[in-house]
Amino acid sequence: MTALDDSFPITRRLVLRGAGSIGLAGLSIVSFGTTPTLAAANDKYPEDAFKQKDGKEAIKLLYGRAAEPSEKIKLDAPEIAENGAVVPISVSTSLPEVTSIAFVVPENPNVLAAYYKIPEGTIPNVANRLKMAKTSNVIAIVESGGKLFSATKEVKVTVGGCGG
Amino acid sequence: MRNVSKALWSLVSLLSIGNAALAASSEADFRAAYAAADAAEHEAGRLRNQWIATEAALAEAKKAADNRDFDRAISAAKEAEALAKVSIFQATSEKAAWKHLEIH
Amino acid sequence: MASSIRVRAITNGETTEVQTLIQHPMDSGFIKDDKGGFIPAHFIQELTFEHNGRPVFIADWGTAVSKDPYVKFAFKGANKGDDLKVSWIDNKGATDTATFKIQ
Amino acid sequence: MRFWLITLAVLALSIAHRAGAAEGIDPATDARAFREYFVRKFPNVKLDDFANGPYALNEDMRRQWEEKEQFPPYEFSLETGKELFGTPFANGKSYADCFPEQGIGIRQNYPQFDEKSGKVITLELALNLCREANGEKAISYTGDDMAALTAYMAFTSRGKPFDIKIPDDPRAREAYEDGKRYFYTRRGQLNFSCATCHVQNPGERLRAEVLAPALGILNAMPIYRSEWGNMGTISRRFITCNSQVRGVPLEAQSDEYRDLEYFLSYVSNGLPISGPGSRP
Repeated sequence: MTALDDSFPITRRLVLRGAGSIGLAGLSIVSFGTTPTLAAANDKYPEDAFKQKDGKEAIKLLYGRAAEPSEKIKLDAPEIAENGAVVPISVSTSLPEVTSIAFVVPENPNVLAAYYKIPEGTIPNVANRLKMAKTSNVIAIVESGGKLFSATKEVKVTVGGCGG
Repeated sequence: MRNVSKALWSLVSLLSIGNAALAASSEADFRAAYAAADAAEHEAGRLRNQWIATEAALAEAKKAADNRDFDRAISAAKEAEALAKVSIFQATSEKAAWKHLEIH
Repeated sequence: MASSIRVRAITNGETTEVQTLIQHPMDSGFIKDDKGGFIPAHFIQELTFEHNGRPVFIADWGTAVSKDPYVKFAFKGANKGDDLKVSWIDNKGATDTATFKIQ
Repeated sequence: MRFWLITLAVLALSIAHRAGAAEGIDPATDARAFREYFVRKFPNVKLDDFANGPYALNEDMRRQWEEKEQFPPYEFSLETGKELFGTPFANGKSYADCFPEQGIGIRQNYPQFDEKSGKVITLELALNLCREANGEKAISYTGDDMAALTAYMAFTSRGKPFDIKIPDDPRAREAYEDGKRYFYTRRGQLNFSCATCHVQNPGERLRAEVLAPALGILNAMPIYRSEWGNMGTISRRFITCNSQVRGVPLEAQSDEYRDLEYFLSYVSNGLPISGPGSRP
């Protein structure tokens, strides 16, 4: 398994976060297995990755390696989510041979939000609506030609109030 | 929002001065305090302007009384009365004051 | 019972754009109910789209996908009138399947 | 803090203030002034666009909304509404029999002033009156079925301008005036009126949310709120508004809420029905 690349800023941030989130993980109501499985390699639902509290671990469980930022990924997300319950987020990319696209929200209780397998003939362009517990980066991970690339955007999330 | 509550609390405590009874309070004292609060809240209801906080304080008073903690029950009832009185004041003054906000 | 799946699949001759909305609570397990207990997690885990028996899109979802989830994608090689089969399974084992005509 | 202090001062000062004898009630002039206020406040917003609430005022939110409108989350409720609307009662009649035009494309005419009862009849109320007239139990004004029914009826009226009539009847003018008074009256522990949020501060963020302008605010009803995770009626929205300013809400379809709906709908006359809507 390839080691995570510490020069990748998101990864580094997630590593730091990981140390701080141990307490939170301990409190969480779901337990998760620790055996890393390369979920992306087979067709099974990547259960362990979806239970991860740490972005680095989730990506590692999914792919077994880290991603590097790419300008060929266009991540579209609002600056301020009108409501954290429904945040429209989409990604498109000009990268070749895309086989999967994933969305990671490091500040969510479970950091991996969605993982899309892109068979040949399907265009690497996905739009979905995600929940965000609080202000966080959103990371799109694109698997292209066997390599991992990412794009990151911060989305501000504030609490609800007298509005509408 | 916290500041708003703080300002309101000082107003409420102004209106509820005198509730710091030193001796342990009796059930009769509670009944009197609760009846006064209930009457004020009833009036606020007639004016269609009850406050959630008043209802909560009334419920707290009742609960404390059920637990025979009359000190707490009386203090909650006094607080409810004070809140109800502010809401009555609000409703009464707004009978004329609403016009200031109107678009002309 | 009406299907939980709504699909709009429209082709321009070359690519087919697929939009899907599914009726599902997508409970995360992190939200408390009125009584203060946690509402158990209940969410779709896998959503599959098949065109002529071939998977064209597979969504693996966690608890962070919004209630009544929506997803949009596009693929090549379909014709007007072709079938698009959509099915999902959630973490409690419930499933639903529906077939739609590409327009 | 400053706001509250000013508020207290206003409260204190206003004891001394007494409005003169009831001036003539002139809804048409009111409505013109109401509209002009918002048009002047938001010169770049097209008049009809006020029916889209906060999305008319904030570009980032508008993009999120437009994305959601591609396949709106209220789609399921809308279908339920259509189904409920078309399902006959036990006596074989249906909602369509209670309304002009079989109930299709008429939402913009509600609320109406009913000269017989001397009261305002909202669409929600009319639906329950219809049920009761046909031997069915009334349904909850804040529940999903009422939201779905009104969503369907609004949908069939999309684009039709609000056309609320105030007949030449002193009781109708009074109902309108009472609604107006309710709208501007400060209430609840926060000492907010409806106007505090929706006249003085539309477009501003109150905590998370961009406040909708009062002009056109009911055109989008009922609304699917992300905060609720489902569709809610006008009754439900009024009730939550009152709770949000820490007041005890009135009963759904109380005289006050009916009059409030009458006032708010009347001053939005001419703006298109855009409901069902979606809001944060």
